[in-house]
Amino acid sequence: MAKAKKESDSAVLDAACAPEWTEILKQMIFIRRFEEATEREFRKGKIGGYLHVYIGQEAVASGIVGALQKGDAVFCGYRDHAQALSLGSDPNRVMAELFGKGTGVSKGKGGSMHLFDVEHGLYGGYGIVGGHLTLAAGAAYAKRYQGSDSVVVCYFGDGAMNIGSFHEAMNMAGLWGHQGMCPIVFVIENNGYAMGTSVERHSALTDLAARVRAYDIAGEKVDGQDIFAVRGVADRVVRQVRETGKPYCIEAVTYRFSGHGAADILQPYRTKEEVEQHRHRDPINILRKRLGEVCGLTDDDVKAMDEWAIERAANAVKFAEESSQPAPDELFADVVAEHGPRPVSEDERE
Amino acid sequence: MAKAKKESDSAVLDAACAPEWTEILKQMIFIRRFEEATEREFRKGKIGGYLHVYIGQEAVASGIVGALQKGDAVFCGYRDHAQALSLGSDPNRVMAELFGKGTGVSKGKGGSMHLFDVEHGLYGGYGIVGGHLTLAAGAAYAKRYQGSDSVVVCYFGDGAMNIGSFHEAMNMAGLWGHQGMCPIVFVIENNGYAMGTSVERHSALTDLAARVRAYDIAGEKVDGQDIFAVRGVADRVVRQVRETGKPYCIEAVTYRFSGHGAADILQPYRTKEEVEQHRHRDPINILRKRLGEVCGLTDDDVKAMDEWAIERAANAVKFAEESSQPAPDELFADVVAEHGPRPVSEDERE
Amino acid sequence: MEWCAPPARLWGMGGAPEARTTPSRENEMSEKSYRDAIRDAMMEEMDRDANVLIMGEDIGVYEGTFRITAGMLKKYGPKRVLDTPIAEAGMVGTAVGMAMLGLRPIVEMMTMNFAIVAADQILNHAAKVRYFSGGQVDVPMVVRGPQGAGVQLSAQHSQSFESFYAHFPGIHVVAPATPADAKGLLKTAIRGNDPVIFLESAALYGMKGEVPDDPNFTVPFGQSRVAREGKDVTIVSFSRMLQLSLAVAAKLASDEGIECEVIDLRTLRPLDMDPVYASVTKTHRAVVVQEQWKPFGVAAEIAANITETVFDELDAPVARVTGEDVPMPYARNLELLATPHEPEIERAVRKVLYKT
Amino acid sequence: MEWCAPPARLWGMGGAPEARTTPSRENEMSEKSYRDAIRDAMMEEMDRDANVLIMGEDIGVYEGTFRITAGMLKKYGPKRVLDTPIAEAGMVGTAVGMAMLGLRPIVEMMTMNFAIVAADQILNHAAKVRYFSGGQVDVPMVVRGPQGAGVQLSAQHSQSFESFYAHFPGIHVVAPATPADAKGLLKTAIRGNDPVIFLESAALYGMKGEVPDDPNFTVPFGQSRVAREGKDVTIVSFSRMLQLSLAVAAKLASDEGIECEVIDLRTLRPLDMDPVYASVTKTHRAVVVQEQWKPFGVAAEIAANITETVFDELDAPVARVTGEDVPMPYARNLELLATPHEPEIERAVRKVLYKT
Ligand SMILES: Cc1ncc(C[n+]2csc(CCOP(=O)(O)OP(=O)(O)O)c2C)c(N)n1
Ligand SMILES: Cc1ncc(C[n+]2csc(CCOP(=O)(O)OP(=O)(O)O)c2C)c(N)n1
Ligand SMILES: [Mg+2]
Ligand SMILES: [Mg+2]
Repeated sequence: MAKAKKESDSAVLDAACAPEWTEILKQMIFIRRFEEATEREFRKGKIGGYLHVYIGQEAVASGIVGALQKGDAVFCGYRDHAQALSLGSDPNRVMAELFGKGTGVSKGKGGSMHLFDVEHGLYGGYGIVGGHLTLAAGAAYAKRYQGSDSVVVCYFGDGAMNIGSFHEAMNMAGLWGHQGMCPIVFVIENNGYAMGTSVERHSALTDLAARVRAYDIAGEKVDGQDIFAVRGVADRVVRQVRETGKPYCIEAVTYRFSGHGAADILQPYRTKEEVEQHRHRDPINILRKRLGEVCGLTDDDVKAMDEWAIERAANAVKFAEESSQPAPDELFADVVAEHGPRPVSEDERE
Repeated sequence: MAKAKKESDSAVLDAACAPEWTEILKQMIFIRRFEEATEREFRKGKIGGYLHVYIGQEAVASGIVGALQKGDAVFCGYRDHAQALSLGSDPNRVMAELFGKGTGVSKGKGGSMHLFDVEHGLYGGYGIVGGHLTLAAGAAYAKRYQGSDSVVVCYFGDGAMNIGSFHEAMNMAGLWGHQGMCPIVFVIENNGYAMGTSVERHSALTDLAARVRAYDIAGEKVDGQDIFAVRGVADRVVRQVRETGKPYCIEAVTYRFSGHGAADILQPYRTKEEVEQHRHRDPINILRKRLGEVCGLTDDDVKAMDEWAIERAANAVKFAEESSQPAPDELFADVVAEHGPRPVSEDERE
Repeated sequence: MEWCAPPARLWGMGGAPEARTTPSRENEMSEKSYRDAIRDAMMEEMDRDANVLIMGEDIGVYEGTFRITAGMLKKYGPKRVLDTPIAEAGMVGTAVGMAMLGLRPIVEMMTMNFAIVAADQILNHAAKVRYFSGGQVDVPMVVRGPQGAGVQLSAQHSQSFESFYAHFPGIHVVAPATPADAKGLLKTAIRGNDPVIFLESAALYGMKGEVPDDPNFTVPFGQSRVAREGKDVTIVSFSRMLQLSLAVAAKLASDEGIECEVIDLRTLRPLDMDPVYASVTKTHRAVVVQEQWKPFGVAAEIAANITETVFDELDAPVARVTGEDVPMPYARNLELLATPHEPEIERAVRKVLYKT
Repeated sequence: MEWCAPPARLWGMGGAPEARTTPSRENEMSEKSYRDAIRDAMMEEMDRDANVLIMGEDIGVYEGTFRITAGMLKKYGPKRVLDTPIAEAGMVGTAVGMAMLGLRPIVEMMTMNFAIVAADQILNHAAKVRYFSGGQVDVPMVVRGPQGAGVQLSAQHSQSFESFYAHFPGIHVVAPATPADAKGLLKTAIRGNDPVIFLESAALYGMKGEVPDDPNFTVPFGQSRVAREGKDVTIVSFSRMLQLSLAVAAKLASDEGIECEVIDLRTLRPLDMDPVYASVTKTHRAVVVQEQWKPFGVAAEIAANITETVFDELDAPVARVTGEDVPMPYARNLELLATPHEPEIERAVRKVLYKT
């Protein structure tokens, strides 16, 4: 696998670009604080259902989304908060969604696993592992069909690579790519585990990026903890995919610091030491340290950011808390199009 | 892809082994004549449903099955007559199955697509493309679990490689193979087309044997028209799989001379010339010529074989014709086990 | 009766589609086969809206196993007529994504039996994404294809899926019984903004009937139709069994003066029961006819609704005529036993009339 | 009432299974949770028959999202307790192959919602291979897992599948309502020779009840059970809704002297209607309760059967109590509106008694 060394450096970090990277750091800190808040609110019983946080993987969401432009579309699994926030969704409305409130991005009808914010390019948030990959491939086809130069980004986990719809999506993307009709970036969020099953135990071939060669799709690994590396690869790959209309696959090697979901307390599948070890490569610290070295970012600067992030997350919680539940008649809305075919009642019948 | 040159030669053909190869030729001629008879009977309306014949691909069935031993199990798609005959199923009962008679191998309840003859190792005959691959992988696991050294052979077409269950079967086989728990030979019958869609149009990567590397399964191509090559590879691979319990994949490059099914008359997806070209590499002629050169097999010898084959096929037709339809109460038999759970009627209730 | 004759012996052998009549004036009718009605609906909508495209296995170069798409690749090109690999989940899933982005994909299943492979993409994705997105996306797409018992296609290729799909909110389920409905309902499906499961009867492909020429002719969903008026017994059906029911109704009327009212449900979701209730209120007796297995089938829902709503009008329990509760056998004699035919419908009519 | 309390807030947080009681004498009973009853059934059968093995996602190292398989990997080893990749079709398909060769695989679905991905392997393979092979193979396997509405699991994770599967011949469909039945029916499933879809109610995992200790205790399929006797109204249900129905029956009896007879179907295929007919013949009124969507659901089949068979006994149309016909919303207030509760059952009982 080609290492993304060069791009990592090409994401030049000097005084000129410091503001941009500082902004990215701020965003990543905010995502972390937001996720921590969701875990707390979950334990308080304010958030229901399943909750899967992105803690430890922030550079993967931020790094790829940073390379996108307006009109691009993002599909992801249930671990979708960071993508929504990176795309610019209102954190208040994201939190309200987790609280099941009518002000939520999906009107409180989707919850943590089904964040949607089409205005900001987020096409969801899906709960069936691997199910959204085919949707994303179709969306990419649609973009080209419509004559746009937008691209689609599809995030999925290492575990998702073993289900049939992964295979069908990849082969169709590969074929459509031959015609320049599938501008999609597949992003494997390889955090080492599918729930409690390690990559070696779920994937016959553990070099995940290499698996996509079976579909004539190029793939490469990148250090998913290093936002410079991720962003560097993303900038190049997104540009290339936008130009060629051919799919590309990025395997971001990362790690989740939290459990699989909020219910994954015991974590019998990994040791505390293993988690500790990976915490040394916290993506936020990596960026923060680099900004300190190169641009003189101070601890006070970071503290200020962090305070801002904590407050903003708290505000989101407050907003969510104070929002109303969906109106009862929302139960029957959005099942089918109100503007489409529907049953015709007696008096409307000709 | 490694070429199977060596094995082709290692299937030594000399006076000593001539009888064995002559027997194989006879079998292949018989399969051809049998298939021709089914096409005729189909046109007469004696055979119903879908009919998919093996004409042109005979060496793939005969060559692989020849390497098997008692206790091995074979799974295949709907193009399954040749496998049944190669495994030693009674041709009369195979034909009777196609005629939908009670004497058929599957009691007339399966038809052409669902030939079963468990006694001879044939575990079917399946109609959903790719659906049987997972079954075969599970059967291979069962063989090892039971402490047997039997292997499973699973035949499928090039087109079947694009469906999700192919992917799931392969990955699971790959993983189980790491533990020596999946003694299976996957045989790709690459006849160039899935119905009317050529390999280049249905598979993003056209090197089919290479696709299985994504599952850490070794694969190789073999000339599927040359029974020496097929048998050579099969002997080696089956032995290896039997020893190791690890899956292996053989891509047999072949061609079907007939249409996809009996309804495929127009064949707009290929030219007459293309078919003609491939007929020059008729697997029966290749073997026949070789036997002539090396063992002095004469045209008269072949003519005798052919007459025998034609008569045997005709007898099968006669047997099928004269057999009775299944008894009406067969309709309700075999839905669930008669010896298993069943509804309890009032008087049996305690 | 053409429509109850066995279908073209092999489904794939339907013959070439007829030449299309040139678009003609409103109110005019042409005789069309069910097959051509479907084809016309698709082509008219593709002509009308560039967002409409079709994808499926062997629909392009091969021209379709039932030749419904014959000539379409040539006319619309490979970007609008997509030959796919054998990947039903992929076909449906990509169509959902296309639809969310504004296209109007039609997915042709070679037969609906293969759509089971795509069940998750239909039931957990197409049917639900509008809802769990809080209404942020439309999902205008059609999954269509032939289904039902053919001639000796065995257990995996002979199924009907009305109740299988119609249980799930978020999709529409359509099962036309005539060429006109096939066309009009398919056009509604393509123009709508929801996923539609469009279940064609393979055995009806050759059936001919009058179809309006008006390119804006559509048939709305959720409007059951009185296919034949009568006063003695209500027969409720859809798709091919509707045609068998009409045959029985004609025979009973001419032979014995029994007047059956025959109602064609057309769509199972939305399900329009009002004409059924009106009819039962008149006849006080009902028979429901479906091809598939009885347990948990369409007829149960219809019978339950009738009983629930017009219980006091019923002079007899609602009778169900269904296929036998077994996987479809290959042997022709068993297959004939497994599927419902006119005599069983007739028997059910007599039963609810207590004329046994 | 423990069993109608919301389930453990998160399905994954069920806590550790209790220590197993040592095998004890016939006729003795122990108090067990529904979860442990399932676990005991599996372990007893694994102890009894080396052909029984279990496979699923995260059942081994992770010890199961509901901890039903906790400790099993350690006890039986990786050849009998197989952690699989996320590949439901692969799990079911390989299990079919194993079963055809004589093993007795149990497939644990993390939740039954994911089994839709394996629908083809269940419905077109497991259910049919005995038939189209002319009876040459047995297919002794169980696909089991939790289903039903939880707490805010949204549209893709809250479904029930009784009618979805029970429409198809060739499989058995089981939905136990008590710990004893969970154990006894699961043992029958494992010992049988057919594919069984074993639908567990996630919300009942914590429910406790008396379970016979006898390791040969089994509950046969196709034997509905009178869970409570009564003379005024028959309530027919299964799985979690049976427990709600019993609560309503208890309340109505003590508050108002209305005596409901409550019948637990236990298995939907085979479906044993005789006790229902007997009951309706006594009460003349019936209510059917199910959690899932009304159209084409279980209640329709039950209602249709009752009407078909004991029409003359009915003094009122059979009432159906079901979930609302919408994908499950996430918001708790909407979710509560979407699922049926005691008040709706009570209302239906009053309705068939014309006491509204
Ligand atoms: C088809 C399907 N099977 C099982 C599940 C249950 N499940 C939810 S997440 C998950 C693990 C996914 O792992 P991975 O793809 O690596 O993503 P990660 O959670 O690590 O981000 C499983 C098994 C599901 N949602 N869908
Ligand atoms: C899931 C599924 N989709 C579609 C079909 C219809 N179908 C039957 S055979 C076939 C082509 C299969 O091609 P291939 O796997 O190459 O096998 P071959 O016929 O060439 O031997 C198709 C599309 C099917 N039976 N099952
Ligand atoms: Mg992972
Ligand atoms: Mg082929």
